[in-house]
Amino acid sequence: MKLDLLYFSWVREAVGRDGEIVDVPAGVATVEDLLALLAARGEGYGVFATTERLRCAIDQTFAPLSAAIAGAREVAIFPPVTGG
Amino acid sequence: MKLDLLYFSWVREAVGRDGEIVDVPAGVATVEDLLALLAARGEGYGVFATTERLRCAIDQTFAPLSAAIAGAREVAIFPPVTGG
Amino acid sequence: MSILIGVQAADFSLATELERLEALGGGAVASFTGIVRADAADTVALELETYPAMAEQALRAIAQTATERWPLLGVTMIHRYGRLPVGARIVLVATASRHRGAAMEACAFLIDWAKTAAPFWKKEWQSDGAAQWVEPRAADDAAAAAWRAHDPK
Amino acid sequence: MSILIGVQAADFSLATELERLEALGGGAVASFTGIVRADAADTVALELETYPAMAEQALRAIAQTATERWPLLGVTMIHRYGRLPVGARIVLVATASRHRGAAMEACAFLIDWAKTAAPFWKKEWQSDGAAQWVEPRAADDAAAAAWRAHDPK
Repeated sequence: MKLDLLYFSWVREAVGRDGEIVDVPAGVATVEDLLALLAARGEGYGVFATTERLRCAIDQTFAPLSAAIAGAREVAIFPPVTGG
Repeated sequence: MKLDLLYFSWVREAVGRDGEIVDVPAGVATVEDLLALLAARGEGYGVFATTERLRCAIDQTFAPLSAAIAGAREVAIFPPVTGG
Repeated sequence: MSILIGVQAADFSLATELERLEALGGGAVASFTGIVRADAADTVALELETYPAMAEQALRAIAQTATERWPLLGVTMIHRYGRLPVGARIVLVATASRHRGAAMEACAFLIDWAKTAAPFWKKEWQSDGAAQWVEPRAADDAAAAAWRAHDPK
Repeated sequence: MSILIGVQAADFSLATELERLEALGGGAVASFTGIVRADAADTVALELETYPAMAEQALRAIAQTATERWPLLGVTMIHRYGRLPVGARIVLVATASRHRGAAMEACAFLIDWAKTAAPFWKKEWQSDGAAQWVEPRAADDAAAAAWRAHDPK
């Protein structure tokens, strides 16, 4: 499954890019699974191991990290929001 | 004692004037006493008998009708305020 | 502390008034504007009567009370008088603070108290030329009274 | 119900936005403006990052929730992004209602929720060129959570 990933704030800075397309392997069912996959790449991707500091949106709707990604087109990973 | 009286809203309309100077006789100690004095004039002044619907200010500060008028220069009589 | 009080027949500029508060550096500006509303179908205007010698100091005392209860950098209260057609502004209360909660709470306090502790009276004019004085609302008294018992953050 | 949502780099006009709400005939317009504040002595600007595809619908969902909880005639939410110097406006939330309490409460709700449920991130720039991302505040989470338990009038 192809998935658009988007990164914001210090997640974007740590990775060094604002997003990418990933081919999600079988067995990666939730955003948490995806984060583990990304963290395993090492270097800047180590930021994805800090899951307690991360939030996500699936297809532009906030979701818990435990949410399933089946059928999703776009998953955004970011820190807690600080706007307003 | 000379006192400036001011009337507002339907008190002013009932009396037919926006104020007057009264010579307060001895024995008139409070705003309530004053209202009784005015009500006794009859006609439009009958409005001063509706004391539960009246409020007052002494020298431009809200006061209860039971407040003493000794030393006052200006007493305003009006209904409860409805601004804002 | 910057307190600006206005008792005037003329309209005011929201941009001017709010920008003055924004410039105080607080980061949070809250405002409330009251406008003449057509309550009954045939209301065409409100007439606002005031006690000119008292009105400004009464509004200033309310503003002062707000500054003692909340950490404010600025308070603006402008109350108009005279005949105001449906849609016209009657009153503006606005605050500046470093804290959004303080700015908004103080704003609510200011308008609740302005309704019960400032010498203004409203008369409703109808299209047929009839008019009646607006009766005080128990809900307004209750709103003002609630602040007396309220412990601000 | 009139809902206006803006996610934009450009500044906005308080007069334009508030007059639009005033014109809805409700009699009560409340607003809150958030401005870049020099928190540390050497903060010179905030940089606001957003998730463009999501931001407008997130703000619209917040506005929609407000209209379900309070009797509102109009809601405006405008949130800026990009580099904003000290003193610049960041966000405006404003409401129109027939009831002043509804207008003001909904306004407080909108800004509390915008701080926790809209995809914006703040970075603080200092005069020496250093910058750090603003950490979320527990108080903001608590303010938003309080509305979930809150029973509006």
